[in-house]
Amino acid sequence: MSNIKVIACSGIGKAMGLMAREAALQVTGKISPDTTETVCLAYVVSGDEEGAKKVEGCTCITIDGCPAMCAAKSVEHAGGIVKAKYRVIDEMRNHKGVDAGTGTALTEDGWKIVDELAGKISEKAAELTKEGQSNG
Amino acid sequence: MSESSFMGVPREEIDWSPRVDFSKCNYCMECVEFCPHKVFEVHEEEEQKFVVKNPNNCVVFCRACGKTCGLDAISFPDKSETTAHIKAIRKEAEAYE
Amino acid sequence: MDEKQVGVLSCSGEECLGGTIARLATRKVMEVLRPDNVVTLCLPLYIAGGDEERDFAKEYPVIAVDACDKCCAKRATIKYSGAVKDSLVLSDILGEDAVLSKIVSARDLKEEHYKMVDKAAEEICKKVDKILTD
Amino acid sequence: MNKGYAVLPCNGLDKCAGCVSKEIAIMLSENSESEIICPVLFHTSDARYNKIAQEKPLLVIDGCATRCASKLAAEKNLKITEKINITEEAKANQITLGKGLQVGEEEMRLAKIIFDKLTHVQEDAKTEDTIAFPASLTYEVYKKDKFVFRLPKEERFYFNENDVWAYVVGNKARIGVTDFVQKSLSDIMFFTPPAIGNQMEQFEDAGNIESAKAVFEIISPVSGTILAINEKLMEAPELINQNPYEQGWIAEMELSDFENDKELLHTFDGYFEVLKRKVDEFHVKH
Repeated sequence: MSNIKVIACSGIGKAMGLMAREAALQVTGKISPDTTETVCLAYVVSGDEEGAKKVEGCTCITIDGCPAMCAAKSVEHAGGIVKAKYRVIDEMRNHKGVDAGTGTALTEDGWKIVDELAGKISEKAAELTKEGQSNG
Repeated sequence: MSESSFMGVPREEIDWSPRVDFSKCNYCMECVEFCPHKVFEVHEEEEQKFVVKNPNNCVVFCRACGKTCGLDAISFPDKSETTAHIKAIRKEAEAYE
Repeated sequence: MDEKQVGVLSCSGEECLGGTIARLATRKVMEVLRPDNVVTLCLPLYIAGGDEERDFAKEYPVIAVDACDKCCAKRATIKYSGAVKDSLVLSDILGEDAVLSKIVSARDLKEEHYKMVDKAAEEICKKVDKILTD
Repeated sequence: MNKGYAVLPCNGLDKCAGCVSKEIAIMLSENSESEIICPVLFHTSDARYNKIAQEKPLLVIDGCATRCASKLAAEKNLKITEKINITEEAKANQITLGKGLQVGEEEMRLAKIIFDKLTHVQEDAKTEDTIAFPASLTYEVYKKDKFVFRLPKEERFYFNENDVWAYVVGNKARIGVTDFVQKSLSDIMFFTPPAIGNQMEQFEDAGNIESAKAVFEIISPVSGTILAINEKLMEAPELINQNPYEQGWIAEMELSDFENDKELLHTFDGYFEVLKRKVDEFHVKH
């Protein structure tokens, strides 16, 4: 089975977009670099075939900042098989009143939420990798 | 800020803002941090650590800062009286026109 | 009295360092360098969002900021929104090697990275100013 | 509004979960106005069920992850309204399905839970419909850069200057916030509803909504009693961001003195000016 694609929205207007982006980088670069990789969402969105091919038929995990669900929608649109969708806003709801920072830089608290989310996603990726192997 | 008004009534003519009972206040500053309209001003060095600096910035009928106060030190004018007052001024203005 | 507005759209690519630089440079222009005249647009909202992002380029000039020569930001704008008034490819300014090097978390950014951000932001500003004075 | 479902169960005979899908389909057809689509017959002769499938919202019940029923629906180009997966539901409700094919006590308990959930959704939809609210609204928009602020033009809308609207029909009203509120708050994460049955005067607070930026107190434009709240917001407050006039409404009220309340409310024209002014001011500050 090829690596699981972990794709973030990287929304530029909000802290939650940066948090999604950083969570994806952490999963693919630090926690689970052997089983996951990321794909430029912009490449998928830009609509040419090459871009779509990067996710088409692949097992994907999407990380979105806000409920617009850009990453999930765009990856599905391009034919990726989205096995799990995460939203930073849901994590924020578990940390009421926390100031996470801005779309440029996160606060200490913001990073904590990113770390937590990255942990969850890596667990999910491990689960999906196992499933993929047992299904041959 | 002289332009600001509520239902056509100049904001200065409407008496609506938080009243802080400083004998109850423990300066947790929750209300100050809560209000996005800069109604309060912090006076770090003084014994009374904040004041209601801009009462007319307060959103007419908003009592949200009061709910942050665990000690119930914040009160507001009577809403019905305020409503009646606004209506009266509007009537006056109408008659004048 | 409306100040003239220019939209800046960054690719924010996740596969290489250039995406991070493009993103940060765009934010710097919006937050610090030209706050009164620049609106940032969110690329993935072209597909998932409402008309706000898509319609912007129909009414206002938009500058696309791309990290590499795939030019995703530029192509996506043309495809979903409208014409691109100007565009910028960071590999032309910072060199392909730098742009395509391994992506760095915002946590681990160093002096050298911020220099790249500054340089890219400066180039974006030139293009913004040109549109504003036209 | 909702007259039951067209129910397409997988009816898998060799798995307990498949047998549960059949039980639920039967419960629905016997206790609501739902009708069953038999997957076997549907597969060979779809004409038999085309009418039901077109008239009623389609509920697909899959037993396991193979999702035969979903695939069948997709193959026949049917639009799925609701999807249930028995294995996932069992997990979520911490019920272990038996190894055998007989539907036992635990399996029936799960079937009942799912049945209740499905019929409940429909009841909710009914109680929410106490006010004849138009299916779609016409909007005037005010644009500021890329931001678009909508305001419904329908005559029944009234607004207070605290950016809360009321849609008034007879002695009832639906209330909610305007686009100015949801845009300035940005992503809304929490909704604290007013208590049902609560009597309030005009300009008293009817709950609050909160984003990472601020808390907004919903100041009621009308006096009266809270009849219902928009339950959907409890789980998905983002509906307010999506459209605060339609799916993102806040509560419904029985009015007590609307003639009086009206004195301090704007209709469309008046509030549209207020909205523009607020948007411009807000923009300068940010």
